[in-house]
Amino acid sequence: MAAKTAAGTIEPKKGLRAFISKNTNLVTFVSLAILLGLLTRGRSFEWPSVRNLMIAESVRAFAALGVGMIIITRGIDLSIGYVVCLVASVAASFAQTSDYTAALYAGRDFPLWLPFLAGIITGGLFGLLNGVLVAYGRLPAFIATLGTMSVARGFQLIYTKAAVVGSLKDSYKTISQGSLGPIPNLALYVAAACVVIWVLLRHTKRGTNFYAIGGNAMAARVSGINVERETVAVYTYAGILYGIAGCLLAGRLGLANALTANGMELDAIAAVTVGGVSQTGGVGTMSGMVIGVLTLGIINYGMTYLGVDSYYQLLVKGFIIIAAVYFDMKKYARRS
Amino acid sequence: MAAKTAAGTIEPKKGLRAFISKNTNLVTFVSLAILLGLLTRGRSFEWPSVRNLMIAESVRAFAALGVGMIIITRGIDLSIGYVVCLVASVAASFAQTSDYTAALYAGRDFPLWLPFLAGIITGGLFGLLNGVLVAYGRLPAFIATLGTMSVARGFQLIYTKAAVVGSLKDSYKTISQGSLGPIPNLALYVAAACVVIWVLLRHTKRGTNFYAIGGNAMAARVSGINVERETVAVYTYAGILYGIAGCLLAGRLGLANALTANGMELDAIAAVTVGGVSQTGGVGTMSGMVIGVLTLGIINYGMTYLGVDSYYQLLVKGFIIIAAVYFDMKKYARRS
Amino acid sequence: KPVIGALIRNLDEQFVADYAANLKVLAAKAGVELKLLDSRSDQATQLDQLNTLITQGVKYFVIVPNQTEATEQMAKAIKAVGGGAAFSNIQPSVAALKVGPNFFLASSPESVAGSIQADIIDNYFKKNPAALAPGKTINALFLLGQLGHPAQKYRTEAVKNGLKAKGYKLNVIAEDTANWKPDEAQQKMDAWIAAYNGKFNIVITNNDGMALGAVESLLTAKYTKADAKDGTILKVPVLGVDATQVALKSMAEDKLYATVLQDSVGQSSTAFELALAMATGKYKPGFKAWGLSPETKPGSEAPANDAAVIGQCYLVPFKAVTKENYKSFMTK
Amino acid sequence: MSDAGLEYVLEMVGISKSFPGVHALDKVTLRVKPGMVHALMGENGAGKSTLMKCLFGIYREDEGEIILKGSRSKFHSAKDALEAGVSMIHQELSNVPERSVSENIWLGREPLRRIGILKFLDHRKMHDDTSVLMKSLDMDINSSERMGGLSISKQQACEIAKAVSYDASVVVMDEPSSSLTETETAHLFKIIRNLTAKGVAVIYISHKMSEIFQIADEVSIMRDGKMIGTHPVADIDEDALIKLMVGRDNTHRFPPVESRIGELRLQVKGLCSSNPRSFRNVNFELRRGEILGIGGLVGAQRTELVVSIFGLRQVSAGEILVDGERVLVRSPRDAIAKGIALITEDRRGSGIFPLLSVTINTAVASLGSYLNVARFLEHRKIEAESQKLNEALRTKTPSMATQIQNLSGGNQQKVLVSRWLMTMPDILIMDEPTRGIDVGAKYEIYSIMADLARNGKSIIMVSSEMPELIGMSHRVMVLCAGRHTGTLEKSEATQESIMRLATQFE
Ligand SMILES: Nc1ncnc2c1ncn2[C@@H]1O[C@H](COP(=O)(O)OP(=O)(O)OP(=O)(O)O)[C@@H](O)[C@H]1O
Ligand SMILES: Nc1ncnc2c1ncn2[C@@H]1O[C@H](COP(=O)(O)OP(=O)(O)OP(=O)(O)O)[C@@H](O)[C@H]1O
Ligand SMILES: [Mg+2]
Ligand SMILES: [Mg+2]
Repeated sequence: MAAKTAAGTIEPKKGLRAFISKNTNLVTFVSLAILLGLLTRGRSFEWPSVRNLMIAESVRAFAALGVGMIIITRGIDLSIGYVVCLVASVAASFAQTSDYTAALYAGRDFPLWLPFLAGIITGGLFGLLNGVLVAYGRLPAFIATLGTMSVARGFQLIYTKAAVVGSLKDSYKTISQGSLGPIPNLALYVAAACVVIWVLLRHTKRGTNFYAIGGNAMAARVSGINVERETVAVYTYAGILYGIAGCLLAGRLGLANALTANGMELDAIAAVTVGGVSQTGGVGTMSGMVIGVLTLGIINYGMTYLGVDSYYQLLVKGFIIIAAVYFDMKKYARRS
Repeated sequence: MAAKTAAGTIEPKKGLRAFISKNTNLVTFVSLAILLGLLTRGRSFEWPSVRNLMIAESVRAFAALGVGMIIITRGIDLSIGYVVCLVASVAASFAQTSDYTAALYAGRDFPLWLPFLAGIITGGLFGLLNGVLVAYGRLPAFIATLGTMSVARGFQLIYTKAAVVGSLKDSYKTISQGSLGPIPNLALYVAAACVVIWVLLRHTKRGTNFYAIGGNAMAARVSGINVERETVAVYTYAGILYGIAGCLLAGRLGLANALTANGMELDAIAAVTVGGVSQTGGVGTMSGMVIGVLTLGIINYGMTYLGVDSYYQLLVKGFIIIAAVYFDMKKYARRS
Repeated sequence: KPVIGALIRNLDEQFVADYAANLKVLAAKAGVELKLLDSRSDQATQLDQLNTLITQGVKYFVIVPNQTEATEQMAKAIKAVGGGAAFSNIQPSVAALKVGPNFFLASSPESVAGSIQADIIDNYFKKNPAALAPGKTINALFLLGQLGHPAQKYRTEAVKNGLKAKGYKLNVIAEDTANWKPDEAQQKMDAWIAAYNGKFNIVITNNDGMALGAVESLLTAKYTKADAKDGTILKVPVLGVDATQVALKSMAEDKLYATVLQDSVGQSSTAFELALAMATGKYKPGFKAWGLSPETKPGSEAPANDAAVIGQCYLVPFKAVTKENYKSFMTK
Repeated sequence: MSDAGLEYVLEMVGISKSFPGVHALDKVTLRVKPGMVHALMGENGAGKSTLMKCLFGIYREDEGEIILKGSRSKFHSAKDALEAGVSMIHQELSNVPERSVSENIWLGREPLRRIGILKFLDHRKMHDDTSVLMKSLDMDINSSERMGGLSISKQQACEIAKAVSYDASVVVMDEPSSSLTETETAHLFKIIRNLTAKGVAVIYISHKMSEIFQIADEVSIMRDGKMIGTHPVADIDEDALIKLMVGRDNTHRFPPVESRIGELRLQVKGLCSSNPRSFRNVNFELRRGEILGIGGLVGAQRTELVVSIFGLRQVSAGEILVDGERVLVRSPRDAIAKGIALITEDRRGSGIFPLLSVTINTAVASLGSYLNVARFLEHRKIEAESQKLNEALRTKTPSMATQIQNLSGGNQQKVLVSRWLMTMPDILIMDEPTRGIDVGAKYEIYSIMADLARNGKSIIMVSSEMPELIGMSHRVMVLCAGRHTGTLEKSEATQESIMRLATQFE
């Protein structure tokens, strides 16, 4: 240890209190879960409820993992909702049943991998565009992605002519809707994505580069990091995650339309922020992001489950987001 | 900005080129205006067109001035749209004709100042809340205002029970819809607000403090600036501007409902960014904000005038925002 | 060449998009220059667009307004340049029609969609009385559109009132907005199935998108029965509005129970023919548009409830889309 | 200004302050007399800045009291401190880059003009006052210039001017000279003497020994958060002072550099900056085992030169050869690939990653060498290696996982040195490497330089500290206003000869 334990240092706090103050996100989530459990007399802990929560949040989880990484590099992405919407529409258009006369490619039957390929490429391309604008165009991420959001929306409407892209093949829907034993497929995909993101952030050079860029882009450049390339990479990865999200969402709904996933960017950003990913860059973990998604998920799910009046849901949600982030921030307060 | 002369000494560039590179925003606006003028064979320069543009952008201008100041202090505000919506609903509820049976306060006739007072107080209180959360709660502005956005929306729905607040008194509507000679009242209000904001930013201590906080909050703090108080001030001022925007919007539409002003935050933020207010804080002028609003205005207006297909409008708008900010950024590129 | 302005509420909505598409077809056929603008659900934008078109000299309009309450103001602005307009989808106010004889209702009031849903539900329970809860009680789940949206408000009110008028006891088990979105509807439905399993006997939604989201959720939760004798393989019927092609497909598969057609072709044709007649000076009171004559007797719902403007009201019928007739609405 | 009759203008008694994991101050007492320069010395992380931040209201002390001009004072913010007559130059530059010089100087106390009941800024007075202030301090800085456009040293000069302009009775200077050259430091001392002549007390923090003996009247020494003692400067010599600071004998200022100068490693030929104001036509070469010092006045474009060699800025002409082979360096990546490393001058701006751990801060530039076959990071090796390097430099940190922002300035600098040592560069460029580093650690850094040279590595050291240039370099290359005015062999390099070349303006 380089630490001079002599006069200057104190032993780090141990035990429960230290754990709580280090894991506010987890504590928030667990408290909300217990609260909901009490309010529903334990029914929210039953498997069908847990399963629903997992299914409901899985698509958002992909978006959150993507934007979470972007925020770690000190960026932001407002285009998520419409990119996911466009991807879902593209994917759906290649997965419509061939006997559906109103299909975009009526009478054509495409192989099952095509919707995924098309969707992921679409998402990836939008991510790439965002990344290039931010990295090489030097646009603030907020404004670059606001622009691409508008572009994605335009493409979606032009592609679908505002019509619903529906009647998807059962084989396609099963990919999203199926289960492996009691565990929904979607949850498995999320788990796989989490492992990949965890390895990326924790165990690869690129992941460390993301933190470095978010922490101090100039210093990252001086340290030999290709800041532009890594920035393009993070937006592209995120785009690919949105692509997967869009494909799975289309399969889950059995359709896609212009309203699909609208506003998902705010949900995803709120979720990762609640999960402790800091908007000042350089801070955040995969587990935090997932906890954030689950926290917002349990708020939504709980309020729906309890039948809270929809007008009041908005109030409650607003206050809980504020409170959750407030407690999370407290742990940094002393340092500034 | 510096050219090399024979002896190796430097003189700042003079004349048109220097002007252009210093005033990219203005150049963008003027180019778009000329382009539109050519496309419409000069008709867009006629007074009725100019008047339409002024009316169309006036409410947004208030929102932009507010969020522009916030961005100068390195904040952001996502609550604008729903706060303006709530304000418009509150103001409208006090300006309904007394014989309208479906009015919120049916049969009651309130004095004409009450809607304004109520609206501006509502806006100001939300601004105050945002400011307190950011300054004392140390929440990232993005997430704090995302929370209050949800809260404002909840209040609006609870207050109006999701009904349209319509049938406003003519005396109230005239305040927004009237003209002074050929000049619409709304434009006069915007002009007055611009003067106030200009004085505030250029000629008062508080304005300087906003720039300092955005430029380097630590430096501001050690120079004896009460960063928290000033932060609360800027959000509150913005809230008051949103309040005015909401009151005028209700008068202009003759109604308010849950959809009024939705999404205005993105328009306003895009406008001031196009106008050269930097998201990295500490940079921006009143005139820039107004030019930004007019630039986006002329894009919208021009596309409407030319009858561009609505789906393609989204594409065009996205690309123009990106391009405008890209050119504006170039002038900073050398510094970094 | 006559010019007609079309101010359209929101082209993201399929009904409105279909309406606009038909307008374009009609305009091309009639040799009319159509200036079609989309206000993206923002009334302020729609006012700006109206001003712009008036500035360009356009006098006659087909309008899908954002709000009833805004129609009078728009009518007045059009009246000021001596023009006229036909309003579709969202009804104009009585005051708007009173602005002048050149202002028309060419619509199927939103509330009719709700009433038709009530009729369909009534039919269903008549055929399957066993599905009712004791005491002629309907235990309903409601998925609503974006709160404050006129279609959300009127459709919901009308179906509730319609059921009560038919003597049912309506018990709202849960009611929440899904903002017209299938994905939100699916999530709400997932939670409700867990929370109210077996406690509801119908799912009523404000549009097909949400209805399909609910259907998908019920299917995933295996909330199904072996047969489709009552018209659906789901344990409870799900109702939508719009009759989109996907919804019809779902009905063909015995999933969605029924929907309501808001006739985009009928409404747009009626409105267009009125505007065209005005623009070409062929309009006279009593004019027949799309084969429809104006109403003569005041009905129950504004604005067609006011004798002074009844001659300006063209009511395009809504249609119940059920097992019996859905095939006729499918594109070939 | 002088409060006659009081022996001490400022007394800080029994101040304690702890941060998570660290007791930064432990019952520290400091008494400062009016009209005197009171030096505060101590190793990196001893708690000097923390003590001053408690005085200035930036930190709230856990216990203890502050007595200013005889009365107990509690400062809740910088504003309170400034109003009570304490001003401070902060260790880290703290200005608003996008605003003008005069706006920065009067920030928080702008002159106002009353119109009716409203108060507006008096732009003219602000401008005039700045000019007067600059003139009185003999500084050549245009008041309407954008602060961020000035060189670091001019920015520092503005900070000095600002601190002086408060007419405070206690002026705290936390390493004010760390980005100044000797001439500018001399100028600073003139300013300080003027202040003390008016009865102002100056608390002066520095790691430069010679300065203490030039300017200070009294010196207090801190170690590990404790006050060791206060002595009149006249009663103490350098060695004794160092001993008090580091708690052990340290007789040598510089380690012997015993290296064998080998073949050519780096050649720079006719290098010109793409910025016309910067360096032009610079030629030099660097051999294996050699330490090349680069001297000059501030603004001599030394930083620009090394930064350009490292690929951070464009050059318009000239070429760079590494091991006789022409290389194209367009970005730091290219430079690192060619075995070049650069420790930049601006620690906060382009050095540290404040929120990341000491380990990552150390390893970030060499992650590529710590990948296993699957291209995953070898955390264990990375941790071991960064810890080893930091231990060698005696970096003081609660743990390797601590965020680097919680380290004292000097310790942050040590981490940066470790970062570049970890890349095992052939050519190590160090721009002001010992800025803000305490004497003990300086010696450690010098030793490492000597070691590297002995192992055949080459080093370029840009420094504004003459003793260091002379003590460590084999040759000293001198720049003046972007021109290479001469290179001195070790035997020729003296303060005077360097100064002569550094002031050889055209
Ligand atoms: N905000 C903070 N949070 C946690 N620890 C801190 C903080 N600020 C300082 N410290 C710790 O307090 C101790 C004293 O730091 P300080 O900055 O006062 O040292 P210093 O004497 O000024 O050193 P230097 O000469 O390097 O500037 C160090 O161990 C440092 O790590
Ligand atoms: N306008 C500017 N934009 C960006 N960086 C700048 C600017 N002006 C100066 N710098 C940087 O500030 C640092 C110090 O500036 P200064 O003019 O003192 O450089 P220098 O003359 O190269 O340095 P030295 O004092 O080491 O000889 C350098 O890294 C320089 O590149
Ligand atoms: Mg210090
Ligand atoms: Mg330098």
